[in-house]
Formats: sequence, C-alpha cells, structure tokens
Amino acid sequence: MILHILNRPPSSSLVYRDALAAMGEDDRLLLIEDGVLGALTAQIRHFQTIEGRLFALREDLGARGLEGQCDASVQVVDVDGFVTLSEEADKTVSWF
Amino acid sequence: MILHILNRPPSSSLVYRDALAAMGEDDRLLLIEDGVLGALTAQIRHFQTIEGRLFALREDLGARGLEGQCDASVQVVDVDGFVTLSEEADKTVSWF
Amino acid sequence: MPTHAPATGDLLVILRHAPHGSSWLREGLDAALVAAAFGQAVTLLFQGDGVLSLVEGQGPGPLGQKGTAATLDMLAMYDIESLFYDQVALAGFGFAPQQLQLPATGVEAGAIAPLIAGHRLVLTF
Amino acid sequence: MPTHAPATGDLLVILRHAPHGSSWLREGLDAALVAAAFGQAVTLLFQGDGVLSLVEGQGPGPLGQKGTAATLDMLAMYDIESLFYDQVALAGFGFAPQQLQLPATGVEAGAIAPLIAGHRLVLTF
Amino acid sequence: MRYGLLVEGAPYSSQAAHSALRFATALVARGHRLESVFFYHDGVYNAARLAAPPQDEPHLYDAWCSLHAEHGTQLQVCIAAALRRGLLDPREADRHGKSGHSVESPFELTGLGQLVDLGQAVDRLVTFAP
Amino acid sequence: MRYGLLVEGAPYSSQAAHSALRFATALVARGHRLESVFFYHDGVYNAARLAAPPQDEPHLYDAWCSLHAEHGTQLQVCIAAALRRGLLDPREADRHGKSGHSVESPFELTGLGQLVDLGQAVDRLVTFAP
Repeated sequence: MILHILNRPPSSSLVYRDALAAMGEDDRLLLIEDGVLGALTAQIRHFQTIEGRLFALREDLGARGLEGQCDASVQVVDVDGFVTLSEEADKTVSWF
Repeated sequence: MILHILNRPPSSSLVYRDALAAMGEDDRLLLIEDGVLGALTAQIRHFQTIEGRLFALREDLGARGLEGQCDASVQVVDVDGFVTLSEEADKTVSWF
Repeated sequence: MPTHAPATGDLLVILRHAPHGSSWLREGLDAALVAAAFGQAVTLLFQGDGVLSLVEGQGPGPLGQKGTAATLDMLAMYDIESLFYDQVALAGFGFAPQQLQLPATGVEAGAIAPLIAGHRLVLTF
Repeated sequence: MPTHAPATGDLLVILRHAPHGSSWLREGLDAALVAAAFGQAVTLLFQGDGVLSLVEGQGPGPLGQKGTAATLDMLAMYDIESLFYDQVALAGFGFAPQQLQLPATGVEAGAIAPLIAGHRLVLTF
Repeated sequence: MRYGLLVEGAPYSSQAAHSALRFATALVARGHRLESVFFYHDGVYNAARLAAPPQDEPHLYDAWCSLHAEHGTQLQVCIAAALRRGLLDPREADRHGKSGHSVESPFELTGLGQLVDLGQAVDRLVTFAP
Repeated sequence: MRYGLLVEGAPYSSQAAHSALRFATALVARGHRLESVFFYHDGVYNAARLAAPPQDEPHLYDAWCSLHAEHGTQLQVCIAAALRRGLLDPREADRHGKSGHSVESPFELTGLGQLVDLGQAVDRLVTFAP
C-alpha cells in the first residue's frame, strides 16, 4: 500500500487527476492543507473512484472551519493518524 | 478595454475559468509563461468564447518549442506587442 | 441576494485563494487594509477558492498560525464595506449565503466585468 | 508504442511541470542526475504538463535562461534510459510520439501504479 | 506613459521576475517611464543581495540593479513580507538585534502604502506573479 | 522507524513548512527517529537566519533549530538551490567574494547527493511541497 498525499483542491487544480491515475488498487489518498477542500460533500464526486481509501487531515479541516462539512465517506485523521498512515504504507508520494 | 494576463495553462489549472468569467465583451486575454500551453490547437477549445481577443507571447511559445503548434486563431505578439497591448488597455489584470 | 454589482472605487482586490494554505489571502487583505487606511475606496471580491475565507468557524492553525478570520472582522473598521463573492463558487463548496461570517453580496459571473471596469486599479491575490 | 511499464529501480522521478515556467523541471532533473551519478537505477516519468519537456525545438528564454532541453540530452550519459511519458497528456497537447526529442515509452494511466510500486523511492517535481 | 510593476514571484523558482525584467526593458525602450518595481509576496526574495546564480544563467539581482542605475526605477520591497522571510536591511537588522543584513541599496524596504501610492501615480500597474 | 522529510515550500508563503514541522513533532512523539530534513526548491528559504516574523506568528526558523537541538535532526540545504537564491554560509560567501552570510549552523549547505543518501538511509521519506 502506498500513501498518496495531495495538498491542492480539485476546485482550482487538476493535479488530483494525476494522483488518482497513479494510484494502485490498495493505495490510499490523504488530503492535507488546501487539499482538504476536496473532502467537502459538495466536492467529493472528484474522488468517487477511491471511496473507502480517502482520508483528510483534521487539523487542516478545522483551521478552515470545514470539519462539519466533510463528507461522511472520508476518514478524518489527526496528525498522529497521518504518521500512522505513513507507517502502514510502503512509501509516500506527494502531489502538489 | 481591459488586458487580462494569464500565466497558467488550462491543462493543469482552472484559473482560466475565473479569468474568462471576469472578462467584458471588449476585453483581451494575453497568455504568457506556461499560460501559452493554452494557445496550442489541441487546447484552444478552452478559449472559444473569446475568439479574436486571444493573444500569446511569442518569446514564451518559442522557448518551449511551441510556436509551430500555436492555433491560427491566436494573435502572437512579441514583448513590444505586450507593451502595446498594455498601452491600449485601460488597465491590466493578472491571473495566476 | 444575487445582484449586479454597481460598485465603483479606487481599488478592487480579488481574493482567489483559500485561507491557511498560502499567504495570498492575508497579503491581499493587508493590501486592501492599507489602501483603505490611505483613504481609498476599496472593494473586495472573493472568487474561486477565496470564497472560503468568508466561512464561519475558522480558527488558528496547529502551530498557532493566525489565519485571516480576525482580519475580516477588521474590514468594517477600515470602512471596507463593499464585499462581493462569487456565488457559483460558494455553492460549489456546498455553502449557503447564511453561513458567511460577514455580510457580502453574491455575484454571478456577468457582474464581475463591470466590477473590474468600475475600479481604477485591480489587484489579484 | 504504448506498453505496460515493467521498470523497477531505486528512484522514480515524476516530472509534472512544463519547462521555463518554473524551476521544478530543472530541479527534478538535477535530482535524477545526481542519483544516477551515485549509482542508483533511476526512472523518469513525464506526466501532465511535464510531457512538454520532451518536445523538440525548445530553446533558451529571452533573458538567456538555459531551459532544460540540453539536460535531457545528458540523461543517456548518466545511464538514465528508462524514460516514460503519459501518452494521454502528450496527445492532449496535440503531439505525436514521433515529435519527441529522445526515445521514451508512452504509458497509459494504468501503468503508472506499477511503476511507482516498482521503485523504492518516488519524488515528484 | 508612466508604468509601475508589481513582482510577486521568487527569482529562479518561477518565471515572474524574468518576465517582469523583459517587460521592463521593452517598455523603457518604447519611451515609457518605469517609476518603480514593487516586490511583494515571494517577489521580495529578488532583493537578496547575496544571490550567486551560476554564471551561465541570468543574474536577476544585477539586472534589477541595472534597471535602477540606468532608468532611475525605484526598487521597493514590502517590509512586512520581507522581514518574515529574512530580508533585512542594516536598519531593520539592528532593530531586531541581528548581526548582518540581507538587503541593501538600491533596494529599499518600504510599507504597502508605497504600493498604493504607486497605483495612483502611474498610468499602468502590471503584476507578474508566480 | 527512521524518517526523512523533504521540504520544498518557502516559509510563510505556503503551508509546507508548517505541515512538515507538525508532522515532525508527531513522528518523534510516536518514537520514530527523524534523521534529517532536506530543504530543496523554495524550501531552502527556511534556512534564512535573519527571519523576523511577527511575534504573534510561529517562528519557523527557531522551530527548525529546536528540532535539531532536541532530536539531533540534521537540517540539510541544497547548495545549488540555495546559492542562486542568496542563501550563503560564511564559506560560500567568502568563495563568492561577498561580505556577510545568510545561512549558519545548525543549517548546513550540502549537495543533492545527501538527499539521495537520505532516501536510501531512511524507511520513509515524506515530501512537503508548496
């Protein structure tokens, strides 16, 4: 399992498409920084193909006042969860 | 007439949509830097709504080896033409 | 309520970036505040990801980064009361106008060009 | 010719940025060259706007900026011969594989995951 | 006409400074006057006096200095953006109790008010962003 | 596990340095070892010794220094990326005939080879980009 990390939102950047195209069947995607905008219910359609493997960083949602709007299908993790995800992965790949 | 200046390509950034949405009927759009990728025939559909008012900077096309692929509907200008466009405009607005 | 923007003034600042991810929003707001302090008539347009600047409930970052919510509360003090936002972008994030932290006017795409035309100088951040 | 990428190695460098507009491409290529000089097996994947790095006829910028075309010619000297590109992206810019300045293998989206899995370290630029 | 430029990209990282310098040269050649270049956001890094680029690349810092020397263009750097990024002139270094400095003449640290003034004073203000 | 971080964003301009510091603290707290932070692209600006951010904001430079002091994490700065951006230690300043310096210990200018080594030495290398 590879952990992909994405810090840009699908509302303004198309890098999420390259990230999704590069993901294997078991890989996970963690949304951080402005990337968490993609975790909103109104934006979640962009990540349909990886349902169940999508994560978002709680601290970054919270600072933006978005925690309540995060889609139920997204697994919200704090920074310790981020570290755990990186432990469980064979490696990480950052997309920006 | 307002000169809008765009330095990101529609292949990776959606800022071009905000630029187009902000353009008045007589406004012009100049593509510079990586923005010139949008002037390629294969990308020109993104700028259909402003046909005849789309410009691209020759130096930036040339450095990337793209001058030959630039769509015929695009008016290619050198940096002097860029200055002229700015003279003719009431003001410039940069999108990035 | 959607409306065609009639605002005119000296400076239009267009804010296209979300809070926290970069310093664009803060630096754009700083420019607006300084211009207002210099007596200019300043209008703000929140466009694209920038509309999220207006959302209620923002806080500091985990290292204590200030964010920009507090700066927004200062706009009125500086007599910056001409605030517009891209209503398509706000809806695209699933927010309703009632969820904004301060009163602003929603505009459709067609209202942005007159806004730009109506100001002597336009800065985008 | 499209193929599923069988390449494995120590380092995969993914280049997603076009030449000239930023230093990402040059800095990514520099990392690849140094890793190769250190004896690592290096693979390059040109993805998205990065495919334009491979196009023939690039030159210096108007101030004399070097660009990266010359660096690409050095890859073979450093034994970096495992070169892949995103064929959908190349076609999206209207280029044919024959127009590339050096031999590289086109890959479909499905071939990128195995490429990433096959390398110990992946750096994106 | 009177022009001003607003540069917001770091040198070498993005093309912004290159584009701005090229545009500056062209507008002066066409007989316009370039009053000032204002550096904001990561553009303030253009003022780093110790920049030592490879000899086969454009020396952007020197190019800005030439622009000032030949055409009297002011090189104004937003002080708030500069301080947090480690760009201090001797006076600010002293004020913050630091030895050494990273910005010097012809670049000048100044407030955002100067950008506002510039916007009022010139006929065209053109932004070059990263 | 042994970790390395690659930081490519300028401080304050993007969230990259903030995210990297936060992640660094968390991984050390979980018992991992953070061998080194390698600064590349605009990340090299994190090494600017004169940084003077407002007092009510995180002092990123000091935070990196604390990371080094408390956990022995190396702070490695790509020398090629640094020189063109005006980040010189005393030795490079001398070599380029410039007075003063902008980088000092615990940050060290080093080659990209150190990034390659780091990638081999650690179990996880995590990139924080702008």
